[in-house]
Amino acid sequence: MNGAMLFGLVAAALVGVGLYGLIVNPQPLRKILAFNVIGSGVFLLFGVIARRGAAAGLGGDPVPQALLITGIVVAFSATAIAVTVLLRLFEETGTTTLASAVPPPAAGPGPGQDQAGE
Amino acid sequence: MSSLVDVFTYITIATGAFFFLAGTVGLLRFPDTLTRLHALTKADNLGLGLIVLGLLPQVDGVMNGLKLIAIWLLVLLSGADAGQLIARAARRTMRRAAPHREGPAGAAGSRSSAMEPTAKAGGQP
Amino acid sequence: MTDFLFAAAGFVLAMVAVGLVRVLRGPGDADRMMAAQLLGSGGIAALLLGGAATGNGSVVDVSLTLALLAAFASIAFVKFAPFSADDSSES
Amino acid sequence: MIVDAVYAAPALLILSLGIYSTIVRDTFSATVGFIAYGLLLTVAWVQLHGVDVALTEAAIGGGLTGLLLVRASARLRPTEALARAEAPGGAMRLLAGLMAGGVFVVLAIAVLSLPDPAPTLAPQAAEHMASLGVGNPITAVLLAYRAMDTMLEAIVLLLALIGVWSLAPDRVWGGRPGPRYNADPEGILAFIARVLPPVGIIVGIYIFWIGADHPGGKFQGATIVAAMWLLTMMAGLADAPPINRRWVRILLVAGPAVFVAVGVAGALTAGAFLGYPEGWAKPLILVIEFALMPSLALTLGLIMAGTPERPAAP
Repeated sequence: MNGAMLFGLVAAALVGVGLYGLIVNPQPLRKILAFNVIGSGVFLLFGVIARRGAAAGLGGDPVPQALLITGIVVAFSATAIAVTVLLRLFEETGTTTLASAVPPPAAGPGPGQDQAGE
Repeated sequence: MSSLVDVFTYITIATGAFFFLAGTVGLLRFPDTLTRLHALTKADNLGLGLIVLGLLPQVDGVMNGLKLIAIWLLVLLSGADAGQLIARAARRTMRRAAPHREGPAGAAGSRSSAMEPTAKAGGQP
Repeated sequence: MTDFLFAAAGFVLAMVAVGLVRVLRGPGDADRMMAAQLLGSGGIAALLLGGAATGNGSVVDVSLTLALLAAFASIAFVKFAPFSADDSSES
Repeated sequence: MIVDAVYAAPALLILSLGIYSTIVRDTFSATVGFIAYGLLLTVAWVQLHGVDVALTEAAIGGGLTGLLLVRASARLRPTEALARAEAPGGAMRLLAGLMAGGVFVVLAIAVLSLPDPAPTLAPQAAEHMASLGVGNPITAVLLAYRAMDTMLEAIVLLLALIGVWSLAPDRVWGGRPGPRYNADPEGILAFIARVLPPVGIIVGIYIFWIGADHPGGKFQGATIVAAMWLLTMMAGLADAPPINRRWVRILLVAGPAVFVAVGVAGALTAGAFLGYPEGWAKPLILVIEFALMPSLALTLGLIMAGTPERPAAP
């Protein structure tokens, strides 16, 4: 049971680390990564709770484990959408800044140039 | 009988672990990307192979044994290919970083031109 | 036997950890991409050893999935990375 | 002693990699760190006795997410310098650090004070497994007691795909997703894309098949199959279909539609939406799984293939 507790503490730390990254990293892709770190921290915490619920010959409580599988798939689809939105923003404007004063698309390296390398 | 099998397992797994050590030492000691990649793909895959070999007598059922062998073959296949692809990317990067060193003799130049025909020949199987 | 298998798993994991520290320091992207390879072989070895130690047969299926997909990130890297010259982002 | 140290190693490695991919300067390095982090999470799930979760993490975290993130970070590299200029100052960092630390402390206290005989639903889940005829408790939960979640999950994936598609510019709506990849002239990628998929499809179907009685199931299997499809696309051996093709649309909705139909039938015969009539649980679960698997594989593959970029020329 002690090992599961260690994972619980690591999970709590990961949520904190991800939150820090979400706030201080200006690059949106880094924010998506940080959000996934928070998410996996929460999942890990859930996994610890499932492990603690081991009973009836099962290694863990199957109900939270089943919810975890659903959660991982849903987190993946949210990540996929976020990344796609980000890439489309970059294609349209040539930048990914989230600042309110967006520089006009003409300034900076145009998106066409970056796409040419594909 | 079973103790003899266990001795076999001890020896092969210990040897496999040694190759992981060798791979990591190579990763730490080798001077450039290509040699480090070499250390990683060769030593670690051999280490995994030996560990799989050592575990074979310990698993129950033929199916699990076959799956273990399949795992090793898959890692070999994808590891070798990914290693090859990463090496090409690294070489392209090196050439782009130092294009002027390509022609004239010199330490870096002679090495990259020596590698040129080998890689070309390997490229078209 | 169980202790030996656990010790071997721990040893391989330690090697993977040391290798990860080296590989993630770069200097180039290609060096960093080796992290996935490292875990592809080392992580699978540790999983198999741990699974054998605890007698959990299903771990083999997890390893099989990892073995199949471990090369994916590397392939994506080669297909998409613009090959930054010397990684000027690092000092 | 040895066992404890070995047990703790992955947890500490995961934490280190999480910190690394949060604080490292270069985005590509962060991405690679995160991929390694995902692969190690698989080990953690095995340690926590969640082999089903480990399989999901291996398939989605090890395969699809890595591909998605490496692709994006490579393409967004030109924005690095600009983003770095926007980095917040020291006061902001300090504040964020304090807040993150506070969240950690609160969560850690919550973890340490979890109730001691832990509440569990495992006995209830195990008790009814026999009546379902399914040997894997996770599958039993996913398709019997929490079937609504699983159905909505399949629909969420479909919605995500619609979201990805809807980002297409008007002129290529209905077209083919992503760029057309050239066949690799150097041959290695084409080689692996010919050798790996047959093996991968068998493994995917195997993982799907054993899901009834052992760890495995449709999501994990479908992810593996989708990954193999993506491999042949990246190698230039196959092309993504135009998204306005009728067969694509039908195959996408077939799985969720069967699920909903079984649910409605349950409402009529067993008195509850998604209820199974006595003795019919196992065959109906199989019908749902078989119908969902191809739909899920196609949905996952098309989400990864991305927004339509080329007109649907025949």
